[in-house]
Amino acid sequence: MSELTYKPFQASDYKSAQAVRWCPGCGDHFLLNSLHKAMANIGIPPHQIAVISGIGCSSRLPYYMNTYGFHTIHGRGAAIASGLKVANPKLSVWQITGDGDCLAIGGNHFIHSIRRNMDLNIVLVNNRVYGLTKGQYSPTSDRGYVCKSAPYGTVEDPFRPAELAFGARGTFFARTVDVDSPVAVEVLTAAAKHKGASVVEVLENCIIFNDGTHSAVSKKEGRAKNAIVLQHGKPMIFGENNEKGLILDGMNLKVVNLGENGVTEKDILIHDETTIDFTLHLKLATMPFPEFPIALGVIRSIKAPTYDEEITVQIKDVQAKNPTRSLKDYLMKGEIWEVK
Amino acid sequence: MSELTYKPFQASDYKSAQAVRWCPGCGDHFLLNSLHKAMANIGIPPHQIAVISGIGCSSRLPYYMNTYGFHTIHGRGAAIASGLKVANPKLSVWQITGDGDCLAIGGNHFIHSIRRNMDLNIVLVNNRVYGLTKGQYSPTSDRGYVCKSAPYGTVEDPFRPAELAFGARGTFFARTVDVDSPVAVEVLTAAAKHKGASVVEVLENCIIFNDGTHSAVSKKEGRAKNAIVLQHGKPMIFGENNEKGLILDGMNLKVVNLGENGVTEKDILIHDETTIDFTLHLKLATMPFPEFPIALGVIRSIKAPTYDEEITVQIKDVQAKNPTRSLKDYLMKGEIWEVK
Amino acid sequence: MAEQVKKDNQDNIVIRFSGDSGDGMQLAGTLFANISAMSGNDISTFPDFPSEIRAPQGTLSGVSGYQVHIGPKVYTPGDKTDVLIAMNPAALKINVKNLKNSSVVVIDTDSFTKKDLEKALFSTSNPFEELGIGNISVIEAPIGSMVKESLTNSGLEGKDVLRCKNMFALGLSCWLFDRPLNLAESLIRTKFAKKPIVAEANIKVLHDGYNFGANTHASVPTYHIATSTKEKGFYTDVDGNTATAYGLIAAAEKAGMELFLGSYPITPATDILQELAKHKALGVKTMQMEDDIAGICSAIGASFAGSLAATNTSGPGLALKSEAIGLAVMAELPIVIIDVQRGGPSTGLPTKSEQTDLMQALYGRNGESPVAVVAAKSPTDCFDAAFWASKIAVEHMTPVILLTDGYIANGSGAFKIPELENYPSIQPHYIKKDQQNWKPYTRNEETKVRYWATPGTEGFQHRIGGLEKDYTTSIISTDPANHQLMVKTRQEKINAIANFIPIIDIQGDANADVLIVGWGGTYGHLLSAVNEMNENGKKTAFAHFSFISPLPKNTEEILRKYKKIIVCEQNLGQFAGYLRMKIHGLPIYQYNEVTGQPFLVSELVKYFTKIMEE
Amino acid sequence: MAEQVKKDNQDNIVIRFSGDSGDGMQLAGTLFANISAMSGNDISTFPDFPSEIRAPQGTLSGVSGYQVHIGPKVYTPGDKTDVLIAMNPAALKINVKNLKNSSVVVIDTDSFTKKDLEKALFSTSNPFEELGIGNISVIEAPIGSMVKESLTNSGLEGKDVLRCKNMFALGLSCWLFDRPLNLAESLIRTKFAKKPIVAEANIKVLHDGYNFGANTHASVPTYHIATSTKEKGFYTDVDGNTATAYGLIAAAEKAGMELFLGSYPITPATDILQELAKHKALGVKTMQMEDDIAGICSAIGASFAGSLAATNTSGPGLALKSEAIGLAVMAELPIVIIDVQRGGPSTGLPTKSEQTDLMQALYGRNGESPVAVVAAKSPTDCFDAAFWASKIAVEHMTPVILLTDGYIANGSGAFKIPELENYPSIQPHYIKKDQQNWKPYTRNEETKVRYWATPGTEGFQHRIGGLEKDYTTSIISTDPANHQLMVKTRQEKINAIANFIPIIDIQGDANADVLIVGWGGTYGHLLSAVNEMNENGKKTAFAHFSFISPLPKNTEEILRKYKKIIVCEQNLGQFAGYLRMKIHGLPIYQYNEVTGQPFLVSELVKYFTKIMEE
Ligand SMILES: Cc1ncc(C[n+]2csc(CCOP(=O)(O)OP(=O)(O)O)c2C)c(N)n1
Ligand SMILES: Cc1ncc(C[n+]2csc(CCOP(=O)(O)OP(=O)(O)O)c2C)c(N)n1
Ligand code: SF4
Ligand code: SF4
Ligand SMILES: [Mg+2]
Ligand SMILES: [Mg+2]
Repeated sequence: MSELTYKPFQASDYKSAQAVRWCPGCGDHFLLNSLHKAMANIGIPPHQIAVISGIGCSSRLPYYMNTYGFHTIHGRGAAIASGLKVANPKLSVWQITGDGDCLAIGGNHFIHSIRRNMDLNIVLVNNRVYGLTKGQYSPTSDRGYVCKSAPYGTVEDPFRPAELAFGARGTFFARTVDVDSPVAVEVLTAAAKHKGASVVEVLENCIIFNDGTHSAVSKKEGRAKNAIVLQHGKPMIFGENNEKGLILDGMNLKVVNLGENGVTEKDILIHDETTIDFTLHLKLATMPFPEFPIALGVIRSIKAPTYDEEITVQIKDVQAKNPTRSLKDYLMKGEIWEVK
Repeated sequence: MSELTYKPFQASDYKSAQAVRWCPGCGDHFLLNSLHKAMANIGIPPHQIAVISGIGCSSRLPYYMNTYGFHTIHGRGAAIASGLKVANPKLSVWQITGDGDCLAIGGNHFIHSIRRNMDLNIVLVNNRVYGLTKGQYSPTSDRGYVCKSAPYGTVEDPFRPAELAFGARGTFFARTVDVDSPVAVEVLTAAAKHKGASVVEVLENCIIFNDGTHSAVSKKEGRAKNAIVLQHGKPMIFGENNEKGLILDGMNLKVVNLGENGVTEKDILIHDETTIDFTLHLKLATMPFPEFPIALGVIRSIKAPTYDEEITVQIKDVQAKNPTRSLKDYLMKGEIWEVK
Repeated sequence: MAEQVKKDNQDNIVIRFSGDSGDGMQLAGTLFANISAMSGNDISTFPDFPSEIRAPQGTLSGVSGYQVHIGPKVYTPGDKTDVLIAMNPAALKINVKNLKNSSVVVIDTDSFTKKDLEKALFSTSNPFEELGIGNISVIEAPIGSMVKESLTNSGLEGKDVLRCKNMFALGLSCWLFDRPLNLAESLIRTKFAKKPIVAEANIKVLHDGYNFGANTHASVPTYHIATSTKEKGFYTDVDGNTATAYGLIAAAEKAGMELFLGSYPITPATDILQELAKHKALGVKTMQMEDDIAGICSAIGASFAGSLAATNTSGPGLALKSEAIGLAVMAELPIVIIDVQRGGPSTGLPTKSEQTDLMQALYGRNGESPVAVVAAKSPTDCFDAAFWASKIAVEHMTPVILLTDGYIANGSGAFKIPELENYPSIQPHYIKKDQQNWKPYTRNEETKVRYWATPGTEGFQHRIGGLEKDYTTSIISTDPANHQLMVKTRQEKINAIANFIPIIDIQGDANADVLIVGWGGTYGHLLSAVNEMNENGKKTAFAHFSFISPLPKNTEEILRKYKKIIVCEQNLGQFAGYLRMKIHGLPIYQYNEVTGQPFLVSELVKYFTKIMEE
Repeated sequence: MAEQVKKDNQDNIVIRFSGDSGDGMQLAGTLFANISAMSGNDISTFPDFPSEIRAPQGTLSGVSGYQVHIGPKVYTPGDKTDVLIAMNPAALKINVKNLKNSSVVVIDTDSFTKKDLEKALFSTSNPFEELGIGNISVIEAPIGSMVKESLTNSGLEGKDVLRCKNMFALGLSCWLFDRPLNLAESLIRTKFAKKPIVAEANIKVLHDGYNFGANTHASVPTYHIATSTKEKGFYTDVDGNTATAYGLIAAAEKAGMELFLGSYPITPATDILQELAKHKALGVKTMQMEDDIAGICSAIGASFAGSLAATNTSGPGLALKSEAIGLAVMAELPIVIIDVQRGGPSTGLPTKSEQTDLMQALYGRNGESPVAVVAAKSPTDCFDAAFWASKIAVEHMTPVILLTDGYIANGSGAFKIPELENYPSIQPHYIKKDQQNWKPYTRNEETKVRYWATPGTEGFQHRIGGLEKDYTTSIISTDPANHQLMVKTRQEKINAIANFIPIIDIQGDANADVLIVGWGGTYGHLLSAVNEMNENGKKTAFAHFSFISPLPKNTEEILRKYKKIIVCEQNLGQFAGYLRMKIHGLPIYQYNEVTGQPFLVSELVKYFTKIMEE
């Protein structure tokens, strides 16, 4: 659909002049850098990109982009981005949203834009807390999380973003860590290339209100030990020395050590991001830590018609059959009478 | 938690005097009858029941119940019912909602009340259309559905309620047909007994705007052929003469004929509604028709802490440790000074 | 037909088709209105149906009515009924309060059995006596059995046969009002183009009804309605919602923009979505979103993209959209928000009409967040109102709330197919491609309107949003003086629109002491009442407001001229209060009714006379 | 301390602690306010922090301030600063506009290096000259290095050492204002009860600061603040949000009800949720819901269940709740909706304060949907306002909107611990258990209040909802006359509340010609200005409104007495407009400011004088 011009751009071409205002050390800084790089990778010129956000610390991001940008209201980014995309399908449309913005107040627009498979790149910045309002629990905070709005701990289970996205018929899901520049750039690039609603969950550290929430994987050493970076067509091998792998045990995943009990690389599951059935994608996305590693990379990416394309096609089809192009012509063909 | 008195009641004890106003032949009439019967089954007295609804044809139901009832605003029934339940956990709280009320405007409250595992009995009346506003497509209408708001057919895939509920960490899901009194009464009763958010999808026929949408199973004959009624601990056998069954083929379900290729009852899957992992529940709930039968009955029912219970326990725990019971006592224990 | 006695002093006539929801009264009424319009009459219609999709057959709550007012000069569907078609006892009972002494009632005797009478809660077997209208003229027709008889070999069976009863009523009405049947025939053939058997059966019954009138009721006076002197041109029949949709399409065409509607169904606004959804050939994009908020938000997104963006809703939906309207105010993006007002508060009376959302439209948002507010005065005026709302939105970069109501949205009138050349131009406030030093909030200093750059335009990338921005640099600012300046500027931008809209003019007798003031959908009733006053020598002036925020420039000057100002509205006095806020010391009287029903001209005249003589 | 020169003509003093967001200024300020209150002064505070969670260190946008006004009679945090603690150059620059000629500025010289000056966009090395305040008294203290030195062996390291700098400032302030250190010590020990090392380090630095003042600055005048003559009793320090939470708890206790808060975080209202969430011991239930709409909806559910139900929010959240408020109007259920107003429109200036939500509170819903509106006038008055809002809600079965604002919500004052016996009773309008022929909308004929039956009560099962109901039978009705009656009844119910609330009384000089009118959080500034007017012989009367819908019974009578009425508000004239709507022909002048900042008493006095002399 999109008639985009590709020419070589630098990360700096996507950076606006505005002073960045996040707390020093906030994960959003890293994400912003990765996004600038990813955009240069993709090569769509800044004026053909629109970045839409809601409200939250993370939602300030559009101000720091030298693209078209709209910092809207809390939770409604997906709906606004959808209208924008349908009105001008040629634009590359990004939605930047937090766990509160996206999954609390914005939950409904999130699941519906996924269901419609609207061609948006949805960057879900998950720090498991409401940063901007100073530290209340969010729909992704763990059960029992203690904070000012739950001084005795919460009594609710969190959403797991991938699970909810798949429940809404999601066609693309990827995960990265805020600081993890190569994987981050890779999945953001993949998200942009995917036609349809691409959800990228960014495990982000709010240094002020929820420091260490992703400590298992936010530092490089931890990541080597605790994460598995999934890659399409590659075996699911992980560990500091690539010594572990995932296999299927009945309907469930299991961690095995290569070389032990005769297990070789051949026994290890090969990642296929393209299966329509999401059983395995979901299991990978929700593996319980520390028994299992935390999955990063593109977990699911399937082809399906997008709303914006289909509606454009529908209009073209109707217009091919019906030559009427002005209101007057239309009315004159209807039930009319003349007063002379 | 709930201290409910059980005494023998008749279906008629739950019926209000108000004249019923649905179209003649509307599936809601049948559902209403089943609900009256189920309530008599359960035996909770009418004054300990509250029925909350949003807006839609189906949402008119509370007026026809001789219980406490509240016909609220579009899509917000789940949030209102949640507040009611937390404020008075002794009540049996029901939410009546349509596919539009629940999954369009009410989608966010739906997924959050499920995530919190609020002890509500959610009756989702799914006629795959907006009845009250006269026939626009809903989030459960099939792709390509033609109606006044989509004269050239829709370009979006529907939600599948079970899938969305599981994506939101659902602990109970059942399905019934509006007219199917025995199964309907059974699943409504089971929903009431389940502690937590119980979702009952009712396949309802809107005779005016979407007649026949569930035709495969809405008539008795069709049901015998096209439905499978799942029962916990029982083999998954179906067909007019109980001649077919479901087995597992790798990670997928498969229909087999009993007696053919040496297949006996022993090979057939046994339904277990209680597995924490919902892989199989989801596959059962979303089997594509006509290759597979349509699943009715209780598909998933697992034990998990409910929000209302946990919050009550938390208050009790705090009170056991802290004897302060009045604002003045609390304030006098704080940082104070005296002016004499 | 020689024996017909023409009632020729009769120029305006009200006929009401009334029966069970399943009796097809809306169709009979619509066809009758169309035929009359095509015969050159002015028409005004009032469909009045139950809120249930299908209430129990034969009951009072199941009655569905369609009233048509025809004549040379018609502004309202009329207060009282000259001819009532009552297909069952419930229809008779519901409508009895609007009968005149001289009314004619047509009944289907086949539907006046004991059981039917009981369903309508009659306790005797003589409904006319029981209702105290024993001396009224009644045309008794065994419609059901005649239709069955007539269609024996038509190819139709069972229920389908009885569905034709409404055409009998229509045929009989055509005889009563001297309408040629060929117009009706062609409309029926178009309507049932895909079902010729049904079409022919309906036409047969139409003739039966006509003949029944001609053959058996020579003694009842029939009517001949004088033709009005309408402007020359081509006409079609439209209801208000359709006219609103057309107005948006026309505005987009005139402005050279793409039209986008983001919507969520809600009675009585849904038809605007449904109408626009048809017009893919004209390039119209509609999105049915997941809720009312997403409806406006998708439109805000489309507006950001550069479309002529609109959203349609009714009261409760407008409430939900409040926060997003505030965003459009702050982002200074154009958007047309159509509120088809219905009975409130809350879910209220969704199928009834009132004017109670005015204050919400003006003030229903956090902060000082002024918007433009426009109101349509009749079904056909919805076209102009939607056109103007669009023009203001894109020329002044602001949300515009267009208020219509259930009464004009469902009512219809004869609509002259517009020549767009004769409409004012619409010039979106785009940046100039060579604009220097542009910032997103750079303004035209006179109108305070910011210049619009749409995504995709190279070199004009920018960020906007809901946080307060600096007047000069357009970056986020919390500076106190800047905030004060921006608050004032947003208000001044709206105030300045007054320089670009028509001034208010006075109808009736401008030199009167008493001025009637109205706004929105009550126009027809108020004008009729004012005309009646002046015809009876009671000098009355009339000012009707289509532009509410800002008010037309000459409003104060005009209002100051009168000794008594009577503000008439279907609410508890919202516009009256607004005028008091804006203009000090006006001698305001209020006529307020909140019944969900249109005003009655006779009641208006009575009240005006009372105040005049006070 | 013999060498201290007391500045004894000084009775009211304003001190402002200002520094980087990380400098702990909010804590220093709070402690200083508490100590002062405990010493018997009146206090009023104004925290003023950046909207970013943590803006870049040392920059202008990162400055966080806490202003304390102390003295025998204090109603506002004060216009201008007597003593400014400026922990860095940015703090100095931001606050320079509020300095007097006689002001004293304390600076941390360690933070006035070249780099620091650059961050604050100074271009020379002498910030005082550059700002044109070369002749002001400055106390230069190398706070950073002194603190490091002092805490060498304290057990604290690195950043933690520097975190104590604020206590140096506090200690110095205690010296300046002659406060004994023991009060500060005990507050610090309580605050850091779990970290004794931190507590002792802070206390050590506190003494250092005090000693620094005593030892080195004998030549700078120090202040001694006169004690106020407060009512006898126990006091604690509260900010407005905490007082609001306490007011709700007190009302629930008084009414014998369970308190329920349904909420969604939003600045500056979140603290009410956070305060109430603590009080599980008192049986308070709070639910943090998925959005603002669910916040109010859960409260409506709890209200239906029989709780004293409330929801708290700020402007954009109130907009979202509009539709649900309409439901509560129609269902006639009690609910307290707290709107802590902030700068708008849209996201606006979330950390700043204004009074721009009044019209939204009054009219921001579809249909005629009247609610009660109450406004709090000061941090401590939030308690009474919340108590009254609750009382009105449950006694009159209506939603009540309680308006506070960011300024009073975050500001604090000395709060006398209330004796609930002295508060009016709260009697929910329950059904009587033996009530006959009860229907859900059966009303008390005088007050129009319906009787309340809660789920679980045997024999009173019933259905309510958003559709219009019949006045008598309480079943759904679309009858026109009934709708009119119900619309009027709902309005009369609100009007009748006027018989149950305090009348308005006049402060200042009741016999003046000029009346100052205010409402809500501007009370302190207006009272100060009115007092100043009268002290200077300019006779001025003052009426401040806490009850806005309905207005107190004697409002018209009072207002009619004055030749000039000056309505002062932090918006473009919403209350002035409302008064004009309600009462014709008042001689209203307006003083409006929408800057996000509190009024300046001096500006008010100037304007009042101008109008008086006009
Ligand atoms: C209508 C509305 N309700 C509430 C808020 C307050 N609010 C702003 S951001 C936010 C949550 C932010 O959390 P998240 O999206 O996770 O972003 P983060 O700050 O953590 O990046 C809330 C509750 C608001 N701005 N608007
Ligand atoms: C805020 C708001 N928006 C829109 C509507 C209009 N509306 C009423 S019911 C409904 C959809 C009903 O569909 P569903 O929930 O499936 O119920 P059904 O009538 O099919 O039983 C809509 C869109 C409304 N009442 N309120
Ligand atoms: S509060 Fe947390 S999320 Fe927000 S800017 Fe600071 S570190 Fe980042
Ligand atoms: S419109 Fe459909 S859903 Fe509504 S009452 Fe009629 S048949 Fe039932
Ligand atoms: Mg977050
Ligand atoms: Mg439906």
